[in-house]
Amino acid sequence: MINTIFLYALAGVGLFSLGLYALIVHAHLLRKILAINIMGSGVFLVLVSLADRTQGIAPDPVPHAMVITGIVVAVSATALALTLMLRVRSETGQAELLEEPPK
Amino acid sequence: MRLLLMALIIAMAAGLAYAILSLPAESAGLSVYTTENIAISGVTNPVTAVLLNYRAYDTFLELGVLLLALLGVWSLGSTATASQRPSAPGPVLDNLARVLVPILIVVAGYLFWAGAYIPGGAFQAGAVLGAAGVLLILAGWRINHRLVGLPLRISLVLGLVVFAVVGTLFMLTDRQFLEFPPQYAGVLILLIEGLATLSIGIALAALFLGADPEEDDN
Amino acid sequence: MNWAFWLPLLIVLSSLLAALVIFILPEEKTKTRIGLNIGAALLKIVLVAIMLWGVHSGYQFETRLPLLPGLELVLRADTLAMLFVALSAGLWLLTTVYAIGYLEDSPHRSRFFGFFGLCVTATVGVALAGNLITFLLFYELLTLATYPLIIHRGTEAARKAGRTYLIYTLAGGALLLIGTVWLYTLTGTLEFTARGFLSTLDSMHHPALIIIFVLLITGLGVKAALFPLHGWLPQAMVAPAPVSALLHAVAVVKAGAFGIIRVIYDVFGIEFSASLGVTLPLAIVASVTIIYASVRALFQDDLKRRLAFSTVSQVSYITLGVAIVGPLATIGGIVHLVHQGVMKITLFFCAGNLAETLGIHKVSEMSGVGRRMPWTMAAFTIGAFGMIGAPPLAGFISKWYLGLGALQAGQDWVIFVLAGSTLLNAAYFLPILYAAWFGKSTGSWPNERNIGRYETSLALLIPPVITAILAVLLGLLASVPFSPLEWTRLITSLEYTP
Amino acid sequence: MNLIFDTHWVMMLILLPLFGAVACFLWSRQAVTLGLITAVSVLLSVIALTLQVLEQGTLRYAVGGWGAPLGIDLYVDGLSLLMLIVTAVVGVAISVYSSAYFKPGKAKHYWPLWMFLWAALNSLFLSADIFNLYVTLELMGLAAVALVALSGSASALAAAMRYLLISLLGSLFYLMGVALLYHAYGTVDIALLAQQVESSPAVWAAIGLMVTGLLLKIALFPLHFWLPAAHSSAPAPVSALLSALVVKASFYILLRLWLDVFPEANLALSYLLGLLGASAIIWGGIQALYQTRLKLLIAYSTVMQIGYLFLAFPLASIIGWKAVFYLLLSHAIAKTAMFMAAGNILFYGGHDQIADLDRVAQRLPITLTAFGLAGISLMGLPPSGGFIAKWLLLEAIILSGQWWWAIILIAGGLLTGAYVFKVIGFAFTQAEVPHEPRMVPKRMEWVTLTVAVLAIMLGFMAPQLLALMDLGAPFGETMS
Repeated sequence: MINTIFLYALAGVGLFSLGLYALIVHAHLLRKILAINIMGSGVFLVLVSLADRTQGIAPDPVPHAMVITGIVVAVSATALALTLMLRVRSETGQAELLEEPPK
Repeated sequence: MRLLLMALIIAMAAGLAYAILSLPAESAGLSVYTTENIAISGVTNPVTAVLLNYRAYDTFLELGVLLLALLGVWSLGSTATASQRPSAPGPVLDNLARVLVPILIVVAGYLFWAGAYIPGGAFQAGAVLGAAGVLLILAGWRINHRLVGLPLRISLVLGLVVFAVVGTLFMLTDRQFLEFPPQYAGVLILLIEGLATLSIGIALAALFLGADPEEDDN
Repeated sequence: MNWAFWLPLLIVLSSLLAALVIFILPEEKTKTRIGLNIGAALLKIVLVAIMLWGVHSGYQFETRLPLLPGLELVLRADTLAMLFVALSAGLWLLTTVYAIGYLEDSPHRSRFFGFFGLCVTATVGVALAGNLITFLLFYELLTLATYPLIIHRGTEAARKAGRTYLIYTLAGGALLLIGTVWLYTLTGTLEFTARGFLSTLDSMHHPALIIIFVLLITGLGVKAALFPLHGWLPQAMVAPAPVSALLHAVAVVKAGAFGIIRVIYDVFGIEFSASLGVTLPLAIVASVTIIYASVRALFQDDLKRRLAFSTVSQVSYITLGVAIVGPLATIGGIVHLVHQGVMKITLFFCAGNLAETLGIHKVSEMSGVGRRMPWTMAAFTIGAFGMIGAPPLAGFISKWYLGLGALQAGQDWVIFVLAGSTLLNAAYFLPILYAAWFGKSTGSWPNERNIGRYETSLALLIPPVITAILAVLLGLLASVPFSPLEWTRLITSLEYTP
Repeated sequence: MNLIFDTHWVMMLILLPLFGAVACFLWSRQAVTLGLITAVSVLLSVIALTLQVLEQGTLRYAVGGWGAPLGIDLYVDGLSLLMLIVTAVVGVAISVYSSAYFKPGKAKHYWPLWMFLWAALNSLFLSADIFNLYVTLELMGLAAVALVALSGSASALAAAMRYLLISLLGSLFYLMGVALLYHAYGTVDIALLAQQVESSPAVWAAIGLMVTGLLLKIALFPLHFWLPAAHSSAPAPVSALLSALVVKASFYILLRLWLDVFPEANLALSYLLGLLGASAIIWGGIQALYQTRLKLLIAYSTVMQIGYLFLAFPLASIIGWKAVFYLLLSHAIAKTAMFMAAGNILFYGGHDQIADLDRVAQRLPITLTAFGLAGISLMGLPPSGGFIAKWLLLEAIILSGQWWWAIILIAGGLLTGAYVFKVIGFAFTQAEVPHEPRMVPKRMEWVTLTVAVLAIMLGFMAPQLLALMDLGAPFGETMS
């Protein structure tokens, strides 16, 4: 029987995979940035949920701290990404990256 | 192509799921160690103990990440075009801001204080403080131009710098970096967290604002 | 100061430091540059003379610097090294004088003489290298130092020639590298040793050794212009005359030929090479090169190209000599290293004089030039007869020993190669001489310039005259102590089991 | 108290650039001076750390005094020390170069970002904790992205955007691997993991995730697609930093994990990595040959040189690891010089079209010399650091009996020769200068040459550097 802890962890894997798919498939930068964040949430969910395998005693605090660190990193990166996206749009007129690498 | 991609990702997900399910159903992780040392960590909330003491170095670097993101955003210059400038706030937003901002500040203060023994702490508090800042910005408030230059910058680096200075000070007394003497740990963590909360809040609000307000002035 | 350690290093450094200073010298400081060039060349000759005397008196000169764990940069003055060092140092001085005269007023002289100095540094390094990795190091440095000289003029043809040169030499260098590393993994040493250091190796490695031999010889054969690896050499003729002289007589092709000597005698050992069965194929390749290149030379109207094919042919005498297993042939091959150098440099100097003074580039334009430039053509004539192998010139000595050696070793077929090559040499040189001395002058030359009071400037005239005289003396005085022939006998006596 | 042996130089290496960044941020008018002071002090600290480690052996530093597994450890052995040294050397050179390169408007943004990047690199090389490595990776990635975007052109912004997305994606893959390893073994300390890890589904998944994530960041073929644009559109000193150090930092993590954490049995994976490396060498080399812009050529050359680093995986011998590590050091130095040289040319002529180089090259002999010397090292010709690396790698290949890698190695050298000389050839053709050029500051030219000479000098430092590499036996115990 899969207990609920593992169910959460599997949901994390699901989010991670969904995010990865969206990141590759969508062209718009905002969607890409969101996809990255969803992937991040998936990783955090795996980290946090599996910390509760302590059977009775309080959950392992270390992954929680890691997730908090991870969230701050994600927030920072997202902020930079969004600003960069706006700059790309104001320079090129669109918030997408061309498929062709510049020659 | 998409089908292939989907198949690949599903395969990856299946592999990951299998790997996770193969993990032991019981594992204490590091909770034994964290509990053992909680008495000398200076706080009673184990997550805060990890964040501000056991693995304080991570937290320290992560303050650096936040500041760095802001530096990056500022180095990109102004992104706003005329149409994106916020219009004058309506009466609802204006009044909401007047009511909510003081409440948010109080909540932030509580969260930071509570972090020592129950869930909470500098990041949560900083986030709420940042939200207050965002609300103010949306309501059309701008930071006083006399505070924009060095004072703003100092407030942004305060958390990081004090963290580093406190950490370094004890290196002079034959301790490692960030090794707090147990008897002072509580106070020091409180000091660091307080200033970090402030810096985080301001940094988040500044990230929302986008470009360096000093350059926007010119 | 420990002379035994410092002397080899100083000989290498004397031209290296001069080159580096010349690089940063402003273009207009002509006097300083000339002083540095000549000074360094003279200093090197003095140092080489001291070392020559020292080696003869039984002193050991050796520089060792750590390069890799277990491998050192070794410069050692053994008898074979001294032969090549003395040749390079002597001809460098003459070529420098010549180049100063040749490049008067042309642009980029600092760059030219800088690389010129590096080139000689590399050649001397190749000569003194005491193990295969040191040899490799200077061998590759030589490639890098000569490339800028070849494309010095900056024309499209020059760049193309430079490209061809690089493709050949870099690929050759790569093969040499693989062979060297492979050898090292088998033996754990790369130290040149008289009679080689491989004969004690387990016979299960012999197939690998044969492949290594092929790799090394192919890598070296590129610079030595062994057929079919000679393609770069005629193209490289676009370079200025002093460069051609240096390339053909002293530096590049000689480094290749010298490397072949080293590999056969001091890595594999001649007797062990013979037992592996690799010497006969090499002798055949060398013979094919000799005949093929001579035939090609016949059909070249461009004087320098004709001389280039002649070089391809003549340098293979050296390879042929060392690939015939027998002391007399060895003597003929090794001594030709010096003899060919002296004679070929004479010819190139003369060709340069014709081009610089009269604008003559083609054999067909040389009719009657002997009366306009008698000294130059006299020197040319001596060089050409030397190449043909007419007694009592230096070239005769080489061929004589090669022929005797072949008979001694029971390789009678070589005689036919020598005879055929001699005929061909005569066929492509004699018409030139006939036209120059007895042909009718049309009265006007393609691009005549009046340089100096004599037929051309002294700086251009003296070097070929000296080398021509040398070519005569090397033949006449072959049995005098310290002559290349006597020195070569000394070298050879060390390479064969008594 | 002995200043050299008792000071916590390990921490100084992280704190100094961090304080430098803050100082440059607070007093942006003095950013250049503050940055240079920081650069020199970091270099001095590295020297001091080297002396300390030579005297006292490998060093494990428990930040916060807790020690693994509860706390975070820093670890100094030959591997990390050499990375720190090469970073400091390149860092000082780049700092000197940048002090003349940037206009004040850009400089005030550049310096704090660069100092942050330096702090990130140093903390990354020192970390012995895989989660802490994640934080340093992100610190490094964000700084690098911001630096790429600094020039502000549309292509630079687009390249930076792509780079950021790739960098974040790679980090998340890595972090997922960290999560699995932590939940499998209850520690994130590399040394503790090394003792416990055995073959299991979680470990295999972690290997897959972490290797993929890091390969993205390292830009190993075919995951290199983002690199040429990012490295070529950045300002020259930034290009140099990215090629010389940033991709190497990700490789360093991979190397550490591969040697310590991942079980030795992944033979198939190591062959796959070798194969990808070989493809990178050939593909990168051919692409470099066909580029019309100098900086893109150099960027593809980086794609190629990264490939060499992976040839050691299938060889799996100490000498092979040493060879590629030597290559990594040599490439870092040579590539720095090369990008600096390209920067000088760009600065002078306003463009870096290779076909027009003949108008520039003759006027910048020092720069061209530097380019040539760096090229010699990249080709692996003697005497240079690249030659030593090539020699060792060839030795490892022959000893392993996997001779086919030798063909790749040699072909790569010849391809490098082809594109290096394609550039050098222009130095010898005569052409007129069509417009009034912008004089290159002397400082920029000379520092370029100095770094290039260093790339050659590495060919004579092998005994010392190889001895340093043995410190703490990061590649395993030597038999001799």
